[in-house]
Amino acid sequence: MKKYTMNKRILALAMVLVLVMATLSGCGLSGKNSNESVASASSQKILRIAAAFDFKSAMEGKTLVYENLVKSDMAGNFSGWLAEKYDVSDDGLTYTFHLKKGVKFHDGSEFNAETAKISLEYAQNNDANLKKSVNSIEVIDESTLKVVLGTYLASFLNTLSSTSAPMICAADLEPAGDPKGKLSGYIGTGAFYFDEATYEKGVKAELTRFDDYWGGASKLDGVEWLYVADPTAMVVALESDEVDMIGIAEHHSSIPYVQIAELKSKGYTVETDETGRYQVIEYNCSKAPFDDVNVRMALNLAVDRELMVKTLFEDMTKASKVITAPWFVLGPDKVDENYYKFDQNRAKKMLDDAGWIDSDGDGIRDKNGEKLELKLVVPQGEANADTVSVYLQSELQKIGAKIDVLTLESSAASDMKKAGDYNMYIHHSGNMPSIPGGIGIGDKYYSTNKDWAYSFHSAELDGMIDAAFTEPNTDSRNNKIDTLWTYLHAQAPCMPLYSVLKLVACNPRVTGYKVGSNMFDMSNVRLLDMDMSK
Amino acid sequence: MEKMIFRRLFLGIFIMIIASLLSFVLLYLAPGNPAENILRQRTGEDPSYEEIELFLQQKDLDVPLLTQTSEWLYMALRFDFGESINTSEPVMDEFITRFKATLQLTLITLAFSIPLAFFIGVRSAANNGGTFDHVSRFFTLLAMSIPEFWLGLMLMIVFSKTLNWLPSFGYGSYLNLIMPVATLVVGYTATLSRVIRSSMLENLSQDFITTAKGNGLSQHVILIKYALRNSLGPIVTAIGSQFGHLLAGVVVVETVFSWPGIGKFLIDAVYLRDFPVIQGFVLLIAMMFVVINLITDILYTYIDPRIRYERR
Amino acid sequence: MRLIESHDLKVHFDSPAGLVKAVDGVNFHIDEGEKLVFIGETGSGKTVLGMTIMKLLPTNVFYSGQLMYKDKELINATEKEMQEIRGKNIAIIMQNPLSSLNPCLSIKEHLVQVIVKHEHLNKKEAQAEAERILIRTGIPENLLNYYTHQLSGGLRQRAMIALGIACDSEILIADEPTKGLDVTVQMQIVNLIKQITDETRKAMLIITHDLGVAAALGDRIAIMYCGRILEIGTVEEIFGSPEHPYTIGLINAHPSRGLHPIKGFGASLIDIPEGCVFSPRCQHANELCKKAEPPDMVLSETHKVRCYYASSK
Amino acid sequence: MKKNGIIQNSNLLMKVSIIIITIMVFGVIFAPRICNFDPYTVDLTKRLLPPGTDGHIFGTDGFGRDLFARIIYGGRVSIGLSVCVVMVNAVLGLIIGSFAAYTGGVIDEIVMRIVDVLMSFPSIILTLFIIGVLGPSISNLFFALIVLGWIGYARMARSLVLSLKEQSFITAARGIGCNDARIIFLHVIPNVMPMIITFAALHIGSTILVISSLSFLGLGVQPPTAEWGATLSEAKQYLSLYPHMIIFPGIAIALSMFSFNMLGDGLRDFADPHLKKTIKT
Repeated sequence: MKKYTMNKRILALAMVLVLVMATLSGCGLSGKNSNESVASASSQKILRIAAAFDFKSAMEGKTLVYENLVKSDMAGNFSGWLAEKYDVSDDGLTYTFHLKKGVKFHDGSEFNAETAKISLEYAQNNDANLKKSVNSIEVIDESTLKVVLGTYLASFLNTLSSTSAPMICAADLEPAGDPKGKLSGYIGTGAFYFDEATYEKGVKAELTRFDDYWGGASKLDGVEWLYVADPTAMVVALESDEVDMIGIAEHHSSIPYVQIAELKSKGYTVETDETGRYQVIEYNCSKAPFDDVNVRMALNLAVDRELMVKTLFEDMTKASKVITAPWFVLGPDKVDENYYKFDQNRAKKMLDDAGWIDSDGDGIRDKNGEKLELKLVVPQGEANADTVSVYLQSELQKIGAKIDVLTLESSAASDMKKAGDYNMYIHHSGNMPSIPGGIGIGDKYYSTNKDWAYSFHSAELDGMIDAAFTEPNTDSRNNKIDTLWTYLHAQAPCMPLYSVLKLVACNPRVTGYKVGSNMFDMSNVRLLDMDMSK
Repeated sequence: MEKMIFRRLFLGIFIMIIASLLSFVLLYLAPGNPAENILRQRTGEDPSYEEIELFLQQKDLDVPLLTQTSEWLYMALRFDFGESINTSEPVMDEFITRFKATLQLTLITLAFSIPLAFFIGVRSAANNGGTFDHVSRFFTLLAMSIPEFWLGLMLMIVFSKTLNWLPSFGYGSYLNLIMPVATLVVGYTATLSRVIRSSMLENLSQDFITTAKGNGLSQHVILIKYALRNSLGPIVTAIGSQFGHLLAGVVVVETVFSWPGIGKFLIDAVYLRDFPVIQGFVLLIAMMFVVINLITDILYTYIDPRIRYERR
Repeated sequence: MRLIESHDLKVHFDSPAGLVKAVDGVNFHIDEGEKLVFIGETGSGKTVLGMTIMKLLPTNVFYSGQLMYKDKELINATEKEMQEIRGKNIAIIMQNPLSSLNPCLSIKEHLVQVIVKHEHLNKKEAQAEAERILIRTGIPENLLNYYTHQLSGGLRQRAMIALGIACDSEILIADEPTKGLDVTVQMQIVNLIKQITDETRKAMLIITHDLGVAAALGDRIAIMYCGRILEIGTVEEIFGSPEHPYTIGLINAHPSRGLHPIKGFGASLIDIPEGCVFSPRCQHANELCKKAEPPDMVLSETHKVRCYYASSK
Repeated sequence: MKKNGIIQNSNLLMKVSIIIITIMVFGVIFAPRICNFDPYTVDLTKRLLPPGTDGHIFGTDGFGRDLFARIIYGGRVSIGLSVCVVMVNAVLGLIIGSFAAYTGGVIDEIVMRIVDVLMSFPSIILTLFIIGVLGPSISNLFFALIVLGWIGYARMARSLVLSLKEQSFITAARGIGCNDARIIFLHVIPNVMPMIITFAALHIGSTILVISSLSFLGLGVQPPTAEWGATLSEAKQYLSLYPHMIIFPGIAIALSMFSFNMLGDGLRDFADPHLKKTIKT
């Protein structure tokens, strides 16, 4: 008898335990109510940003905290930042940086040549290009730093303006002051400081205004970084006023284009910035059919990118007409905009001329018994790639080419790319801060590149690239690059599709949104203001 | 009893070894590498050959996977699962933080589902063939047929977007819990109440129920003390196995409502090929399963005197 | 006083194979302190009859005729009313005690449930009462908290009997109380039932296929076949001067009489033979037997036979 | 007269579900005859049409593809794949389980330990893991769903066979000199089948759901393949402006799951001896 009641008690206990545990786990974590942040936001100007990544694993988060020696604008013109100005020697190998005075880190320590040196050494340890090229970093005086390169590095300033070369202080490293150590403290010079105590993994991070900021304190009291995994949920969060701004914290915009029109009509501010990043389809030029320039050209003419952008992307972005944005400093500004103008009849004729004819009447062209069946590799996670591949499939069918879409986990796709096991590969070109368009030495169209070994390469092009990028003189370099672009476009190494946008939507009470200098850049957030009365 | 626990624990160790081996083999076979994926996620661009080399070097990933795994196993024996390649945080810390969130969601779901499922299951078994039974069967079948992500999105549209009553994402307050829990409760209650119903029906058709009726016992006593008491074993087993699957299966809900749990994090880690996280998480989840199964088995022996006395 | 009386009682089931006429026009009565035994082969409807009195049959059943407990009509009684009668006024000892006892309750707990329900005692008193009854049925005191699966067949059957007498009902129905037991244990159980019912002068309805049990326990015997009572009479009448060929067959089939089996198989309850239901197996059957069912022939005040040729063979 | 509730109603449930499933299966088989449109033809001039316009019964999707055709053809993948997965699992589990139970001894022990191990492994995590690692494709999906899918059948078959094995007709069969394979195929499997089929019907429903959930997480079939989960996932971005895109595939999933579950439920009532009220006399 006793046994039985005991069992019953155990059972009851187990049930109660489940309930109590559930309630406790609910209570234990309910200390911070989301209403609280809404309440504090009304008295304080806290900008709530929805982000698709956790604060610590996103590059954008770092641009809120850290700053660089130099910065580039959207087109690739460089200017000083924490370095008031900089001098470059004629051979392009020696850079002298004159640092700003009175810049303070979040822990109160001074920014000077010594900390800048540590920062650059840290960057050198973490960046392949810097590691290769930088010979020495010397402290001249308190506010002057000299960097000597072993070989000319066209992308040196690009790298310095990127998140790979942030200005950090000794205490930020673990172990302290060791450039080979781990960056851990988030102690930068930016307008907001990060408080580790407010950080909840995979949930949020709070950044507070840094009052001693050299550029004058921000108009905002702080920024709240809120993790929202799903793009649909992000839009809902904006509309239900749980966040003030979406889209700013990701480099490729995750907001569905179709929802923009609705957001606009409801009075939300929607800003779209062209960052010069184009989505393109790279051809495998090492084997048939794309070893023939006519086939490449034909395909470039066969796809109506204007229509695609107008319909599938709700006219939010622009069709790309050349390989990379022409307004980049190193961009193809001399290439005819109508070079790849949509003309399916011309495309068909070019294919006919190239020997690809539909001889068996099945709607797919063939040549020497080989069908014009093309394998399009899509790395998973490539934004809008599914949409593009479906559209491409239907468009190219009209000129007699069959596309087999193969979506692969991104590194698996990359492995196929490296092995040349593809006909077409969808990806997006680089943008600032880097040399856009893949024309740098060792870049996509350079024959020694191991990642794009099957892209278009020629000895002629290698020569042109070498000539252009070892030229320290800006004007003559730009001339050489223009010829290079003309040559490259004639070879049609890829099919440019559309300009990848940075798309930011915010609550109308957030005012003064300014486009960042590149797609990672969030430093302009400090310029934002909010009207709390609305 | 002790023998059973030992047997179970032994099996559990075996399971964990298999789980580690399995994740190792799959990762070994899998194309791609963490450097490439993590760098791509960070910059949004294809990382160059040099960048990948440097990253691998920095993270000590340039040694063969077999060496990595043997080192990992040696460390895992001391409950040190290394650091995440992506976040550079100890895997154990990541797991504990995320597991707390998942466990919270799971336990609260259970706290609502179990009583509700018992109510529906017992009533519809008692009412076998009657109106309540038919209505509840219809609705439980319907509830089981609704995809969780669909339901989650619909709830979000209605309660966050249109009515603006509940937060669409976030973690930490009761309000944040309502929609994820509701999404899970629907399907889970349906499944569980059907288990309870069929288990109850099975027992209600037994001879001892006739005896109990023949003794003039009331419907209530017969249902609870006779049918339900005897059904508890299979029901507890079902709850146990469902609990395990609930723990692992909240991925969809975690994704829709941005809940910082293990499921979503593990999926991201799989995408990124964050080896230490994958191996550590798989092992720790397998361990959770072992523990849950053990608890279920122990409970079962307490519930069912037949097993209790046989094992004594 | 008349406790149970039935008039033309019919119990039919709806089944996918057709209408099962498990009990098809049965008349009998049990008086106070009287023990009536129903004997029949498997499938003769005797268990259904027992369950009918308790109203424990599944929902696909149809009743007709009359079944009275004292002056209460049982056929139309509600479940609630039946709950009060069951266990308290009419108790049952089910067959197959292993499956008929709840595996999750100790045998004492079984009794406590019943006593609490009917005797309105508190838990403690009920436990004392349960222990008293169990010990009375011969279960050793140290086994009272054991579960069914831990007990031997004989002890289980004793527990079933204890459950049957727990509330001192007026009528006890015993459904095959010796089924599946060793021969030695059978005798113990029969003696136990006899001893207990004699002490309390309880009326009983015993369902069995064992003539020995019937002779040992019964005052009167009813021979069931195909849902009908073919012959009913006192123990002396049935064993002394059996009239129905089936009764004679049954008695002759008993090992003590030299094991003479009745040829053929028990009739199906769905396709009931025309005429006398026993006619396909009866060596005396003629055209008349196969055409019309014979009426009950009254041989004495207690002895009735459903055969055209009673007393004439 | 009171009718027998259970049998009547489960027959009704089964009838309804069989009708729905038959309609779906016919729809899937004769998809080209039913649909006026091709599910893969992109027509950007006819994007996002509401249901009923220009002969598009369910309207069109973001590419101007006919939604009705995509759902009908999607059934080929969703239902077809689920049925295949379940069939392979059932056959595999049946063979392994009955073989283990029938031979017994060491083989049985080994198989059951493997089953124990796999049973106590989180199947959803493993499925996600396999597809995540191998990449999304129909064949990987198939593989991932098979790795753990057979276990349930194996366990069920084993326990059924174990109880069958003791029954006299098997002993009798052995007595007249049937060899083991013959006994398994002629006597054991036919007796195990009803329960397996019941389980399989319920399993088809849950498999449809698993596949669509995987598609939602980006781990399902590849575009432009029409599949319900994928269609639903594509429709997600149109959620508030064009709800028809999410409603129809949602209904397709729910309806098919519902009817397979209903069928399984009906079959179980039918096959399970406990629920048949046997008449004791």
